[in-house]
Amino acid sequence: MSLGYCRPSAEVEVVQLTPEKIDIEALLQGVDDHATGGVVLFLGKVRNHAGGREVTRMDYEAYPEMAEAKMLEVEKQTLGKWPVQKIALVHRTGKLQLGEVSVAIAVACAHRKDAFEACRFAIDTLKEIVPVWKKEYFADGEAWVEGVIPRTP
Amino acid sequence: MSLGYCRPSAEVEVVQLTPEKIDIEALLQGVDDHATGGVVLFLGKVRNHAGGREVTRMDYEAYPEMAEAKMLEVEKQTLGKWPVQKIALVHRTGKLQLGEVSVAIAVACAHRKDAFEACRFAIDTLKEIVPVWKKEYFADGEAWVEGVIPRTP
Amino acid sequence: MKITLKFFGQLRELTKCDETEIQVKEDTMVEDLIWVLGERFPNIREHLKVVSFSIDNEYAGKGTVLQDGNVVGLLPPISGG
Amino acid sequence: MKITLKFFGQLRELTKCDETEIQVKEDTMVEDLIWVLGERFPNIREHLKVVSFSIDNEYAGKGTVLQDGNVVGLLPPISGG
Repeated sequence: MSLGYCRPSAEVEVVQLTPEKIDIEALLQGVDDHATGGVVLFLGKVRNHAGGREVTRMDYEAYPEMAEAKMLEVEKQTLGKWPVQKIALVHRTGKLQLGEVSVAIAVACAHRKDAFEACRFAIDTLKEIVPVWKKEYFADGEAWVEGVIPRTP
Repeated sequence: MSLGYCRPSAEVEVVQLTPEKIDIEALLQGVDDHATGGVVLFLGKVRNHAGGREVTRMDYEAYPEMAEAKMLEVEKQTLGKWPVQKIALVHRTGKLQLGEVSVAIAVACAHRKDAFEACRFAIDTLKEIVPVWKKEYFADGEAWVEGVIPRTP
Repeated sequence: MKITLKFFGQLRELTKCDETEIQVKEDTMVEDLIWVLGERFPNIREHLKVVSFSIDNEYAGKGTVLQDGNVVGLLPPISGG
Repeated sequence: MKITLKFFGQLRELTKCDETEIQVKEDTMVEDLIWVLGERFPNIREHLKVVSFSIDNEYAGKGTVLQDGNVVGLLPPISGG
């Protein structure tokens, strides 16, 4: 019997920091794999409210070289904890309008349970270690979002 | 201050049983909402292995009227447990090739934790109550997938 | 009275029947169908042990009393998703 | 010796500075920068209490000794995603 569908190890596929609109179709193509039974995609979007105030738009700023290195680390940590077939992670920068996607993470696994857990771990970890900052704009002002002190090794 | 972004209640948006390729882009458009901070999309895909055997394709059969009614119930149960802004659920029927999407569930919430939990609940519940059956094709034969006795009220 | 039976998945395949109408007596319960069906389709007797039933697109307990015109689904263990 | 400082987010805005080079003595530790920076940019003193540091794109503990040519990032609490 052919065991050609077995993969020796997961692959780090995509890490990207981009000022362009995130191409979800391409991201999902990037994690396409015939050994996959479940794909979980997370999209972070610019929401029209925060802390009870109406938000009108959002700016994202990154420390680019370090952010990409830390995004890779997010993938590696995720691959170390779950049997992931493919993973892709894209974070956007610049001025975003309401409803636009700021971050997208796609995780493909043989089983859905792993895909859900791995994807959630990836976004949680991204928020803990990737150096990105966002500023909210309100009808009557603007403010840097209160962040978290990064988790360091 | 405008509270125009508050929604009185979640909406059941999309339930579809279809023999056509599932349009992910349209599904994500269907849950677009400016009050959303996080979208979780689950895709079930035809996998090339099951129980140690190589799978070559899969057929999906549904009890159409009842399946759509139960898919609606999946959404309603989900909306009853999490603060969901929008939810969309599509299940495919017919002959599917490896890598094709058999089921897609998109859940949009203000917060990502809710979106992850609600989406996972929705696919778990779908598998417990929606009358769909699948048959696996191997290089050397075929077999109906061993299912679960549906959870009934 | 008359009811419609609908077969799905493996049961449809084994009975070579998508749908059929049968006559049943008043006060027939869902669980009585197991015996009726086992007589008519001996090759699904084993499967009837784990079959679930629907009446008019809703799951029905085995003690439910059938009504004239009911559409009864014979549902093998499900495997969607 | 010379190091490069990079400012981000609110710190970049408050200092009106993206990047600058400064001279530091041998054996300067990351935590010593807090004092140096507080002198040069009094309006970020409060923020320096919660700042994290990177050296050459990796988080650095406050006790790390700086080397000539290091690129040091001043990172306010992060808020990506």
